[in-house]
Amino acid sequence: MNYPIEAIRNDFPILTQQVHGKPLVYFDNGATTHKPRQVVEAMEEVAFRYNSNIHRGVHTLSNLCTEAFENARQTVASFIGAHNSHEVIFTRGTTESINLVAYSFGETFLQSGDEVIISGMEHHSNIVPWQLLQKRKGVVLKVIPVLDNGQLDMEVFRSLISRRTRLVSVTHVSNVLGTINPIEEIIEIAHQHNIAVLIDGAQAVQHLAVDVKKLDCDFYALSGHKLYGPTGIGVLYGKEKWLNQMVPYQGGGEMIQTVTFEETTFNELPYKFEAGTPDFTGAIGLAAAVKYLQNIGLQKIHAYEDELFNYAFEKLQALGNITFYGTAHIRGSLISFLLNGIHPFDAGTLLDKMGIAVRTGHHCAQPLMERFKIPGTIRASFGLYNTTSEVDALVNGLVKVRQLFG
Amino acid sequence: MNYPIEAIRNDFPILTQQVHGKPLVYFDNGATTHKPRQVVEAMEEVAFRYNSNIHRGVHTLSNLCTEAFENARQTVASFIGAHNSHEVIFTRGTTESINLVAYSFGETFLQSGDEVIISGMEHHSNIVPWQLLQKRKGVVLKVIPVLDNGQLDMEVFRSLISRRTRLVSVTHVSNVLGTINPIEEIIEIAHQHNIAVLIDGAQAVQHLAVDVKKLDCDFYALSGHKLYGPTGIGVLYGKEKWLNQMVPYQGGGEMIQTVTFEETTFNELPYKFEAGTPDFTGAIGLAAAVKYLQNIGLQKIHAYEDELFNYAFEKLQALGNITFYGTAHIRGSLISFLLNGIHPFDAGTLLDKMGIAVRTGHHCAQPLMERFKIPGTIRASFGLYNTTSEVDALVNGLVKVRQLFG
Amino acid sequence: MTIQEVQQEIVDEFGMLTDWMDKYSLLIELGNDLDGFDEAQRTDQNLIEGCQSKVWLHAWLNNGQIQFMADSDAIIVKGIVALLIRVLNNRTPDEILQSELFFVDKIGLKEHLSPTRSNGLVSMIKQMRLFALAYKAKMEK
Amino acid sequence: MTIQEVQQEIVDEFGMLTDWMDKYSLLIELGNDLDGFDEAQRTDQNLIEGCQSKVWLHAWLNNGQIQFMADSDAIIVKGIVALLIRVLNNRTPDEILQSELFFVDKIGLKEHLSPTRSNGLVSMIKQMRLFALAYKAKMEK
Ligand SMILES: Cc1ncc(COP(=O)(O)O)c(C=O)c1O
Ligand SMILES: Cc1ncc(COP(=O)(O)O)c(C=O)c1O
Repeated sequence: MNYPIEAIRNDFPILTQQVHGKPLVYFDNGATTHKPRQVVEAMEEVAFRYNSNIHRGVHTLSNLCTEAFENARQTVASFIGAHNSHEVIFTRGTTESINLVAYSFGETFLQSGDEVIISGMEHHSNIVPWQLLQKRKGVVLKVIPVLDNGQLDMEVFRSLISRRTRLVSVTHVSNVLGTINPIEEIIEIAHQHNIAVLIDGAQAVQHLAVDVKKLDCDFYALSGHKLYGPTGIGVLYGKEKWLNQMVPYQGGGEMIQTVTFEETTFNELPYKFEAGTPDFTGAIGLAAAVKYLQNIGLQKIHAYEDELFNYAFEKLQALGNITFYGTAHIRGSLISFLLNGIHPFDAGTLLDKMGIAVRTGHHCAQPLMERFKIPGTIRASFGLYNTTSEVDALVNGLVKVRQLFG
Repeated sequence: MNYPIEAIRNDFPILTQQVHGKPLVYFDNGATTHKPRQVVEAMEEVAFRYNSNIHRGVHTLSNLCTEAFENARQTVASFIGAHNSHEVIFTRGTTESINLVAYSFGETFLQSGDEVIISGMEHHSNIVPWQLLQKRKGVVLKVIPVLDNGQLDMEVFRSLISRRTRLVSVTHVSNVLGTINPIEEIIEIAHQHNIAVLIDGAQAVQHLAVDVKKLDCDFYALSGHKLYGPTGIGVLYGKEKWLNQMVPYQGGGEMIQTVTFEETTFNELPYKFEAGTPDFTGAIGLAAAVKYLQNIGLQKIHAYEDELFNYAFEKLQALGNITFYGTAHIRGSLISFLLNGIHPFDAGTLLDKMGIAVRTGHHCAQPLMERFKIPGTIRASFGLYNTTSEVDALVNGLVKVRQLFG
Repeated sequence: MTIQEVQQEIVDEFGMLTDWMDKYSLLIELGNDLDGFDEAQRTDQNLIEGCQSKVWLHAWLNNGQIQFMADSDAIIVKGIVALLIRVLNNRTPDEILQSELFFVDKIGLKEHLSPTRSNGLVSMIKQMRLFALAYKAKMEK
Repeated sequence: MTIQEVQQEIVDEFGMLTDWMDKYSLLIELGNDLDGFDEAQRTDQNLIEGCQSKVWLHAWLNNGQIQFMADSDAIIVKGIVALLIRVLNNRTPDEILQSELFFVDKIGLKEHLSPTRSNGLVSMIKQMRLFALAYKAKMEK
């Protein structure tokens, strides 16, 4: 495949790091991805050339910065296929995006006894906000079970739907199992019952083509830092029809039209949901990341990562005496596994000594760990800059781990 | 005064910008400050050397990043004089900090009919969160009036306190008038009645020495981007005793201890209030900004800015036919005024043509504009890199504006 | 003169002014010369609230042509308002709807029509077109 | 041997191992050799939950000295646990309270005692000291 891996790796200075005297092999992309020079430079350009508080300023820097910020929104909108850029709200990340919906949709549309459906493979960020809502408003939380193969039990999903169901909130790609959920089907079923759907896209946008218009989802959440962009910035896509009706989440500058002590009217979308000075530098950095991906070509990246995934899966399988979590063929670019008889913490610790970074533990998905009765997994998650020789290093590292255990 | 203004200006590459062919004169520091190289470099170092998701990782980069993040918290804690670094919560900015308190303190301690006192000179970010709470919980909002001289009417403040008052939330320094409020006195009075006090420090920390321990305030909010730090990061200081009791604001990864679908227990401070991947890059950038200020010397900076302020005030006064808002001698480093008979938008537009950036308009304090029956003001707000010759440029610019109006 | 021609005329007038000071002097003059509303006419109904400045706009039909009256509290905005009226006043709804406003751009005042400028001008132009649409519908009935 | 001396002994033993592989081999060996808890002993009361691994700790007083028993589900953690027990077992509360643990640092395992490591070890050491405090108070009564 014609994939400029050399050039790409050169864009990520961090990859030349040595860890414990060994070249860094970074397979913790599911936790956070690294940032190419282009992203750092875009943010540096803001700081050194036109940094200024956006909106409402009459001076030149303020106008330049506002324009760059709104262009960033446009870039993100077209990246995820949003109808309108005012349906793109900048947040701190997926977690805040979900909390925003849980609060504002919850306050506006949910009554005690209404039901929200999530799944058994959700990240804590798509569990706890609903539990907080449950506590505050008496909303009922229902959970789609996870099958042994790491897929959702769609039969049970259908049966969970009732006349009180108001929202379904599920992850697009599981951060533990890699499972790509059939969200088209979930959305279709939900919409047949007039139920809104929120998709947690934290692990999806970096590995799959996402088109919210085609998906027809009501909300879509993502994090910049998992998409080769900056920390502290994320996105909530929401359909205008919902966002317009929803009560604001936070109050403050920019999200208002007029304020008096008697009555305050709110600004139009997206500003209604962006209280306070937004992280315009982060948003511009995120847009630079999106452009970086688009420049390489999303399809190319996805194909490359698929190859890498397949290569890694075969090699790991060949190791033997290894248990995989999640089925192989419908996964995003990550593999969760355990070396039989070896605690993931031990494996992770020893791999680190060899310069190899994987994530071990419960991956903020404790209910899923409970489900599989394991303390955690070893997760290798791939990014666009990883290579097959890095996979080899991982496999060799695991062999060494085994040796150490005698 | 021995103030290394040349060296300082060299740290801010943006200051060498040309605007409309004229050298940039940036007096919009109240809206946002510029970032020195040192801050940008610290963030670049994260991206290029140890970027990695923090906490709970067993690999080296994750540990390095976690350590840097927690050191940043420590740096900020000692900067504001917090007892414990776990009383320092990273937020997106002042607006989010205040919303956090409005929600979590509100949910935990406020009942319908309970009262919150704010002031007539608050930024929308310290008004609207309370109005949202008012709407949701039936809390009563009371307002300390602003006197003609731009100070709070402390007599009325005392009389507003009732047995139902639970919280006082006022700004340390007015972003419009520059007034430095007597928050020590406000805190003392409130505490005599067992009322908690939140201080909006967005306009204070960059110009005054702040010691939350000495102040004994219950909460203190600030924004990184107004303190020569990055956008998208801010701080809520809160006393342990409150934070421990308060319900969480957002739910998600890192703020929990254990999650099951039946019951979730929350993590200890500060993590309980930091759901989701925090903006560790931003936090580390903010710490770099604080260290930058400490390196120059806070007292030196404050003294320099006071001189600048006095110089500017005298020069502007000498212009004549100008109306100032706020009294002169108890102000932070900003001046709000109007050229009599000239709309602030017109003045701001024309100044911009001369390369001079001021903020015009209502400054997100519409009730205060109503109070003074003006559409807005021209605000020149000073930063540590401004010079007297820039003040001269502003004064000459205003003279030209007048000429244009014939 | 057509809308096109009036716009060209304005472009030519401003084209002679190379200095921004001269341009803005002219704008201020135009703003001062435009008859404003008296307090009573500055109703909430006429108001277009920008974040930085206010614009008031009033329109009525006269012999199949639309007449505009407008005002602003900021003089530069009022100057641009005066130009907009000069271009669009006494036109049929169709003329207005088919027109394309290029002169603001051409005379270097584009920034004032940025949606983030929030001086009320963008909304004012939108409102002028809406009036044209409304009167067109009325006339067709 | 005093606590100090045992620590020095450990430092010397590990000092001979220059390669990280040898060090961790030894830790794994120590972990494997330490008698663990059987399921019944792994009670919630004994549990110290780290985010990555669990530690169980049990303590009792025997002739004025504290006896510790501990376990972990991760072998490396258990190896370090074994070392901690070797150092602190059969000591009086005062000995424990006055001791300073330096050996973990010295043998290059400092990272495992970082508060952000969340493997349960930091809490375990805290808990061992708390036991010492508690038994001291009990003995003084
Ligand atoms: C599936 C999923 N949802 C939500 C999150 C939370 O994202 P963030 O921490 O960026 O808010 C993550 C990140 O770990 C994730 O993998
Ligand atoms: C007094 C005051 N409070 C709050 C804010 C809001 O700060 P931020 O937009 O950074 O959240 C500002 C900023 O303009 C301010 O001046």
